[in-house]
Amino acid sequence: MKPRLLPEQVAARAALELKDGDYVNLGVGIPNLCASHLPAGIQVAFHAEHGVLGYGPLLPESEWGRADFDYVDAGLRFFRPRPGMAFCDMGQSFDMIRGRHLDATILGAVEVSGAGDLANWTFGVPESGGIGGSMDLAVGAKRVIIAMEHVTKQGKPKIVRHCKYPLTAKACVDLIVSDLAVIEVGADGLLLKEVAPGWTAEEVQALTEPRLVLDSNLKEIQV
Amino acid sequence: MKPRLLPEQVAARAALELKDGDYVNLGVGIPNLCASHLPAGIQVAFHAEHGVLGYGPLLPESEWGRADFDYVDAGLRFFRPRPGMAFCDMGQSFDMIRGRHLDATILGAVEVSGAGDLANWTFGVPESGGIGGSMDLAVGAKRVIIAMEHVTKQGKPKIVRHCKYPLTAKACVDLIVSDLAVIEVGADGLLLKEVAPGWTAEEVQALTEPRLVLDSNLKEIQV
Amino acid sequence: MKTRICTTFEEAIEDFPDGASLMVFCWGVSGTPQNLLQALRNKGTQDLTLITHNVMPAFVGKTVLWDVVTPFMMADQVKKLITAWPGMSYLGMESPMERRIREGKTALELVSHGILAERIRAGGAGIGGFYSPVGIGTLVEQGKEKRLLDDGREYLLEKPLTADFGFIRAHRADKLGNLVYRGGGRGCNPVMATACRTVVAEVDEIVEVGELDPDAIITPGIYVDRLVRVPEAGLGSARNRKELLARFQAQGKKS
Amino acid sequence: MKTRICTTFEEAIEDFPDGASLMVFCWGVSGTPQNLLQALRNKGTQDLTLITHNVMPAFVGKTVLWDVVTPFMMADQVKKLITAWPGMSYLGMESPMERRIREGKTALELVSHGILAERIRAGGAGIGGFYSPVGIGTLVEQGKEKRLLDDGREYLLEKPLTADFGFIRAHRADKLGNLVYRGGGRGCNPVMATACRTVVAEVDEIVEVGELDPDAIITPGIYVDRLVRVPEAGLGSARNRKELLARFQAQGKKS
Repeated sequence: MKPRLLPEQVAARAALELKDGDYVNLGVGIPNLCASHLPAGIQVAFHAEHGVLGYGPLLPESEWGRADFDYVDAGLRFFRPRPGMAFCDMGQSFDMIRGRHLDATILGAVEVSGAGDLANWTFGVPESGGIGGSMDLAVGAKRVIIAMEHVTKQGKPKIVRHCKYPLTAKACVDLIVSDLAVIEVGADGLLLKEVAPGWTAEEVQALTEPRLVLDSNLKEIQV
Repeated sequence: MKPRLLPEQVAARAALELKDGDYVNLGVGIPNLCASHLPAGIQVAFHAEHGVLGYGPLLPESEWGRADFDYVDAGLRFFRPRPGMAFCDMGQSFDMIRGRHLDATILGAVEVSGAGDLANWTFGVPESGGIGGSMDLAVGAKRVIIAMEHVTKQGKPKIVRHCKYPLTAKACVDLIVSDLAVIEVGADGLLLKEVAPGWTAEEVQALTEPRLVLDSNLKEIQV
Repeated sequence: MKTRICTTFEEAIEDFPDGASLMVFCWGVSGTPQNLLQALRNKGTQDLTLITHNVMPAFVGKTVLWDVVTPFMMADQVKKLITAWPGMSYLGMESPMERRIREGKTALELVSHGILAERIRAGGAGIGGFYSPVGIGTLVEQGKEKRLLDDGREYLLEKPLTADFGFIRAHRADKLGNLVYRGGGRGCNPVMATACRTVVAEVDEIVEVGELDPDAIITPGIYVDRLVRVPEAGLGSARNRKELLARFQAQGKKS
Repeated sequence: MKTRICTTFEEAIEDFPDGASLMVFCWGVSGTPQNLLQALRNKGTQDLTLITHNVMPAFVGKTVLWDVVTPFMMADQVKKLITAWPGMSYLGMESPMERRIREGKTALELVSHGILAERIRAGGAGIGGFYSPVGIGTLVEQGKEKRLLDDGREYLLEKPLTADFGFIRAHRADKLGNLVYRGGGRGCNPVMATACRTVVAEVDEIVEVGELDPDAIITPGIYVDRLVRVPEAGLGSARNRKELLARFQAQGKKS
């Protein structure tokens, strides 16, 4: 099988979408890796749903002796305090999200449709997991970027005509960064902007349900 | 003319309605005097609309040299800082009011109707003064107490069948303390509970438009 | 109303009846009123309506900290659950709460984190309902009024939430009940404190009136009915947290 | 977006166009961004939509402090006014704003203090509208949907408010735009900071990143676009306040 981007590379490509000074919320999985793969010279303030803004890098396991349970991210992982961080209550935290104050969110996905619908909160029945803050983020962030693997473990497309799984939000996705491609979701459908090194547009299309429009300036992903 | 209660006495009688530990908002005029006439041994936390809770006594003019413009009440009067006071934003301040967290508000009135309707924010057209926080307080405080003179400067009843002036809120008043009487607003109308020293129920009724029901335990106001 | 300082957690919740509703925040160890939850578990109160963000145990990495008391441990006391995160199957483990939901013993009302916080805020702030842009076209639409507003967007009408009891975890309190929080432990505690008829707060420290900076108080005492200090080695105390970490690290080294 | 530190008030508002909307808080001297208001007055910007709580000059006792710059001084720049307190006639003096309203030059939308704050909050928090119990049976009902909700009470549907610019007065900022306030000067500043496309804050002091207590920050930098430090003798500075009081006391002694 042809090599695809590694999760770190997907994260690094997604992180290229961020700008200096942005306020950003990262979902679990590949999105979380973006924090360690920011482009050189930019500072980003990360937002955690329960009310943390601008927290520092995660504590490596070797430093958990100094860990503080009140300094954890949305996934309960310890972070280092960082100068300039701020705490707020969870209501205010979601006011920021819903009120379109976050510059971007980078989320994982179970499925994304050609219209930019997103399903990312359960593989099955509602009680088996949870919505968490995903619906709020998908609707509220100024920019919704998906960072994910292009296909399922079984090799099935995750970019589909219509989502089968319960939706997180309709028509919310702006950009998909996968291990095969960078795809913009526009009014006219999906625009293929970049492909992974060694991959052709046709090969990406074969693993994508909706038709991809080729960008006139189609490029190889630089990572 | 027979003597009526002085403004300070009206305030002192109204203040008898407060309990130790209450959170209370005072309107301008007679209500504001309540702060200086609390019953012995009780502590009350005063609330100012712009976001001050538990402020200290007002600064006498002789101490204005030490005044602080950030420590003013809702009427822009300087107060002393007080241990245990707290500041919040104006939104949160009105959440307290609207969410029924204030134990009581003592307000002035232009008119009160027999049904407990209150008019207290303008003598004329809307643009000549303002609503301020009066509508929020009248609807939100757990208990709305009116402290006022019983009649206008022209001797006309202020407790009327129907308010002529623009309303602050409908059916919001719980108790009226005037310079002539203490009147409870109940489901069956106005219950005359106390009269000023030297005044009879008939004399108070003559200066009150709606019919007063006499409390079986009608008393003289103790001040 | 005056804030009462209680000496035990049992005393602080002695009038908590079967069938009452409870709001409680939990972000693992952080912001969770573990001692009050434990007292309620010991009391055996039944038929709770539980309003909480996540029904998950506390964990570090992939290790569950089973001796941290969270709403996860209270499944069999809950008749109705309002939450954004009821289950654990997505992590490969069916939780007791999830099982009860499947068996019909606990009714589930699923919400998003943000709308849960906002509904609680509305409850505390005297708002009759609000139009939310979150959840359009998803299953949380069910049973809700959908409405196109002037801005051309669709919204759902969401209703306020209040509860009989709110269990709050704060860092420090003064004797008037003014509260400050620590780090992410703030969470939904301040919002919940506004929306419950009886608010009981457990805190690391109770200081004299005047010791808290009035510009930095997060929950004013007006919202707090009862206070209890967490004992030195109580659940969630500094010592208890240290022990949890040490034990966890020792386990890590063994494995 | 990054917070920009401006050196002058003129620079901070150079792109403020005629016809724009502005939110500003004022509680006399306290919480009022006097320097930004003065810059806007000097610029002569016309046809403002002004959203503010009170259109009153600052005063102490019954003495008006005419050199304190408040929205009261800006009447001739305002085309539309949204406020809880437009006029002064009740104090025996027809104000310029009131006169313009009577002459039809300024349109008035009258609100209560609390509903104004809540509408601004809704604007900043992405809420499409909310049901308010305030104003039922009064003239603020006009043009609003009235609805009986499940709790048996009537409510009015209130709409969110946002503005192009928000002028904020805070006490201290760090270089990331995190803000803390002082006493009652907080007022509606934090709420307004959430609801404006461009938020400009004037502050007594700009400190290094890390100098503010993260548990005590009231307005996080995410909401703040531009910062300007009030000069040592600027309007509302400590020195200016001292002078105001001294002058006022001297007048008092003369009279």
